[in-house]
Amino acid sequence: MKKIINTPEAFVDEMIEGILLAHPDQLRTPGDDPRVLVRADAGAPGRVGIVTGGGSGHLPLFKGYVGTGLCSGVAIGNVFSSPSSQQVFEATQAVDGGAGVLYLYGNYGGDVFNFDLAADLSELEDITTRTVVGRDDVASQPKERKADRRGVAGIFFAYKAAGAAAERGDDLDTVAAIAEDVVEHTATMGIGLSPTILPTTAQPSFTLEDGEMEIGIGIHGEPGIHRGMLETADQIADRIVGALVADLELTAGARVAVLVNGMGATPLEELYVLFRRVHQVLSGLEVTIARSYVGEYATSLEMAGASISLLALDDARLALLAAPARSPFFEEV
Amino acid sequence: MKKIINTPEAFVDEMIEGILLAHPDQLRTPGDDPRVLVRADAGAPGRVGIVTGGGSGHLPLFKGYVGTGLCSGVAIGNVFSSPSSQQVFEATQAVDGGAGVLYLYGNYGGDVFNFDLAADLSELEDITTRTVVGRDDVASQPKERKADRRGVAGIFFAYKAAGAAAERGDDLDTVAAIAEDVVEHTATMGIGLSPTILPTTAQPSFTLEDGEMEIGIGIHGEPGIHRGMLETADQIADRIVGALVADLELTAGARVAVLVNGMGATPLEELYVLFRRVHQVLSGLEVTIARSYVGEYATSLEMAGASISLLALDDARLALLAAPARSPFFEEV
Amino acid sequence: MLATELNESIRRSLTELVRYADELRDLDQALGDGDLGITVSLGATAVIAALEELPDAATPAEIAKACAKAFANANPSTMAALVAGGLLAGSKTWTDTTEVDVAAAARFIRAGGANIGQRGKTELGDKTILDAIMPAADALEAGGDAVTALDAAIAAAERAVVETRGLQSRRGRASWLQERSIGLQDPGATAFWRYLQSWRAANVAGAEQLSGELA
Amino acid sequence: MLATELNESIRRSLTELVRYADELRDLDQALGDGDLGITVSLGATAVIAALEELPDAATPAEIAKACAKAFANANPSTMAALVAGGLLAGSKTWTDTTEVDVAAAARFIRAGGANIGQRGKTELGDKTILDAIMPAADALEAGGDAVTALDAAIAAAERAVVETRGLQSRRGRASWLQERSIGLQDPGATAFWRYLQSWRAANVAGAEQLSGELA
Ligand SMILES: Nc1ncnc2c1ncn2[C@@H]1O[C@H](COP(=O)(O)OP(=O)(O)O)[C@@H](O)[C@H]1O
Ligand SMILES: Nc1ncnc2c1ncn2[C@@H]1O[C@H](COP(=O)(O)OP(=O)(O)O)[C@@H](O)[C@H]1O
Ligand SMILES: [Mg+2]
Ligand SMILES: [Mg+2]
Ligand SMILES: [Mg+2]
Ligand SMILES: [Mg+2]
Repeated sequence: MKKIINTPEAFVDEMIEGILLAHPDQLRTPGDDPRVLVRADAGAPGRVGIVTGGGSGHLPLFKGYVGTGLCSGVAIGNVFSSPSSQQVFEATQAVDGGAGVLYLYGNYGGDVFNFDLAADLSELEDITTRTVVGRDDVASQPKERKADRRGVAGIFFAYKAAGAAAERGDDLDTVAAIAEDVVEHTATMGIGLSPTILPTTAQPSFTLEDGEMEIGIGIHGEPGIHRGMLETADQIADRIVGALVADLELTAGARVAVLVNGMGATPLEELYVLFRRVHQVLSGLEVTIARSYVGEYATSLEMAGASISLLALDDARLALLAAPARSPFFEEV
Repeated sequence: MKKIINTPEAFVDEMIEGILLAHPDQLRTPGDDPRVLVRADAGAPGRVGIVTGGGSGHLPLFKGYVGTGLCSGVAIGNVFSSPSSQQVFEATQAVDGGAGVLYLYGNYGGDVFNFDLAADLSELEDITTRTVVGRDDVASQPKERKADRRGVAGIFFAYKAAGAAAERGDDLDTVAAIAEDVVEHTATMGIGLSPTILPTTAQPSFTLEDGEMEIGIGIHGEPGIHRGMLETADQIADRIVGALVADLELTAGARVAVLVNGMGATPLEELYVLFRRVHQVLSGLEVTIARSYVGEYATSLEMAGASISLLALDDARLALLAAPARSPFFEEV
Repeated sequence: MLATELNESIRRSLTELVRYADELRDLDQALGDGDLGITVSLGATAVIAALEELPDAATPAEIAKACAKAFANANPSTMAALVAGGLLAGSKTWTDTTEVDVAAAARFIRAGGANIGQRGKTELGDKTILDAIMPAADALEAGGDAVTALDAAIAAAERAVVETRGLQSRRGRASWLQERSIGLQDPGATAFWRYLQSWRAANVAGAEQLSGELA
Repeated sequence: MLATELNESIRRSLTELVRYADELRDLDQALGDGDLGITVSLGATAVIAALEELPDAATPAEIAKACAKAFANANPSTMAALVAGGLLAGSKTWTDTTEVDVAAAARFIRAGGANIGQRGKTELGDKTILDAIMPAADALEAGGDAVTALDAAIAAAERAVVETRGLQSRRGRASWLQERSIGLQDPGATAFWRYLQSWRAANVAGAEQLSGELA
């Protein structure tokens, strides 16, 4: 296990310490628990708060999307583990400006149960919460069981849209409806080429033979639909875009936002080779790409692999996506 | 060799095609050669042009730093290979607005010879050029042979400062002097944990045993000063910051910009664990960090490793570093 | 059993439970991410500390709530959240309870299990902790003296745990393994069974020897 | 030799040179990045194509310039840039040359080598192409009839190439290997020597047999 760390136990807290030292003007810890971070101006009166959270090891997910026009706060778990309900609750208290708080995070059991508990705690303190979970991974469940899908990189679109809505002063129900609408219109599928080594166990998250890839992999290395021989970039893009277009029922004339996401070790160059083909395929279907994002948006430590997300756009979603945003990890001007 | 590509031969051109498709509003090819990219408004009359270039495989270096407040154009070589003099010359013609062109790139033989040839070609066309080469890798040569050092991630500071100077209308000699001044005050050192596989040869760029690291590694996997057992993040940071502080002769009261750069496969989390210690060590020396950059700025495909760069600051350098900049890969607001 | 005795009994049983941490870690390593050992050992330590802080006047319901809060935060995870939620739901059945008997225990466990099932969107046979909780609740509801009822609950839970081996995991991280989960024993169900055993070993006279064998 | 014959001779010798591409690739793989085989084969093809386009009226200097331009762009690299620069410098010594004889060739190669040394900040013994060029220029400057002078140049270059094995690389990518470069033969110097041999094989009557042996 070759990692640039001190001890597996200190890894998460030292990482957070580094983030706070690097970006003191943009992020702060509202209380004593270093696992809770909020944007510098969190709690602005009248503005809907957005709290996200989840396990560590996915940077820039989740902490990276706390900022202007994005989320207001985050609760941070151990590597690939949920934060506690108490941490989510602390974040909730810190970001609430009287207009209520949206919980927006990925659909994983541990996270769901802890956010739900936090919602109960918040209710006791008269803070209204709504919950929307990212569930964009088409490989994790068939369309009939859409509600049970895992949340992966496509949650970025929901952060961006809901964050823009909160920033312009929409009320909680509207912000939640926007997040839900974006989640509903987002589909993602990924492939994995090599595993992650968990710092605490020093075990690979999965195993693959030389020359194999896992199609439909999740961001913790969860198995997908199909394990097969590594294909070319074009074949991979064709396969994934085909699945996403079918899932979203895109037809000629549709507009989409595209996110080609690197899982950690895959070079940015390869993501652009993928994007090239995504563009070709969508053009062939007369689907217009209105916004493109290429880079690392949701990683799995040093896993090699990539995912492609599509968000079907209407004018409202497009405007929210294009709104300005700023965090230490993401900037839209 | 697990790569998301089509063929090794098509890799670079398809990657460039992807970049142009993703960012058509910010970048364009001025002529027929896809290996030459310039910013959308390149050649603005009276503005000094800045041309960079080098081998592929280092994204966001070099193409990522073409934009507002950064470089004006780039000539792109094969993976880890120089662009041609003709390509550099084409970029030069496209970005020249009558105020001359600065060549700003890393100190590698192939690049130097091709840029020098391009300077000769430009002279024949009455385009004035100046050349400043990044040479910040303290591990590549001792201080007595500073002029022979390799250029690595620290060239980012020179792009940022020279780009800001060109943007505000400084003349060629001033822009060149600023670039030279920044290069002179920049020092970098890196460590490598795992090699890159070159797409064309399918060979690893170097070999390391389990549990070993290469201290002072270059961005093509060039050997450094010392090969030893992997250390903790704090030991690595102590070692590197110690070398950089000595090289730049920083003393209490100094101000610096810090860049903690990932070489490709190393998770962002680990870079922040490093940054934490860099901050501690510099604080202990009473050196102030005025600007922090943490992320992937100069990579080596999927190499695991990281580098730390310091730029000693004065008011002028700090102001240029803080100036706004925008490219598809880097934003400073 | 009165509140102060309940407090002590829980603490004693949790001291016993941590002996199973490695077993739970290994089971969770095979089916999940291996953190259940830590969840249980940190959780037990946190609950013991919280209970030591409670005043003697604390009611059974207050004791259960203190357990919930401490367990939820010790090592956040699926089990931490579900068990904490279950404890809170159980505590609501004790609002007027001053003395905990078999019937009160049955009420508590039934309500806790129902809450877990609801929150976890889980049914019996999904290969989760629920599969051990519900048969134990059934056994306790059948009544009898405390030791007999407890032994029946332990036996029912053990049977259920063994049966999880044949099931496919339908919830949580283990469900990602799909068919590959068959043959492996559910860690959460095991944890519940081990807790009942720990209670007996720590609190029932004559059970020390049994407990010794597990070391 | 007049310009048209020069044009043809260069093309013939380059066709011959590509036979050495694998050898050069392997040498550069050991000391550098392995692209020298491609540089030479793509470069040769590009130069041949450029020379075929030239009008018969092209002067020797114009021919050399066309070679420089084509070689520089075929596969950008250290050798591509240095050799192109050397060819341009050589062409300047031919401004008034209409017929290329041994003296003209010597002039050309000396100027080309000097340019490479200057641009590459290289001295003899740095284990580069310069180590083969300069002894060949010496041999040509010693004069004699064309074939004798060429053979002397080939012999001198070969000796220099063998000697590079004992040297440590001080320039370019190979210098990164430091002491580990000792024992390996410099690819750039080898390329120059192989080019002289190719010229002889392709253009000197009776040399076909020699050339055959290399296949
Ligand atoms: N949806 C669910 N409902 C009830 N129990 C569940 C559910 N999901 C998981 N579990 C239980 O949780 C146990 C794993 O707990 P834990 O290790 O804390 O999970 P994780 O590490 O994935 O957060 C499983 O063995 C199972 O008994
Ligand atoms: N500074 C220099 N001056 C002269 N020749 C050089 C210099 N650096 C390298 N060379 C020559 O170039 C050869 C390698 O050429 P090439 O493979 O094109 O380099 P690269 O692949 O590193 O760009 C070396 O064998 C050496 O002969
Ligand atoms: Mg990465
Ligand atoms: Mg990367
Ligand atoms: Mg677990
Ligand atoms: Mg080479």
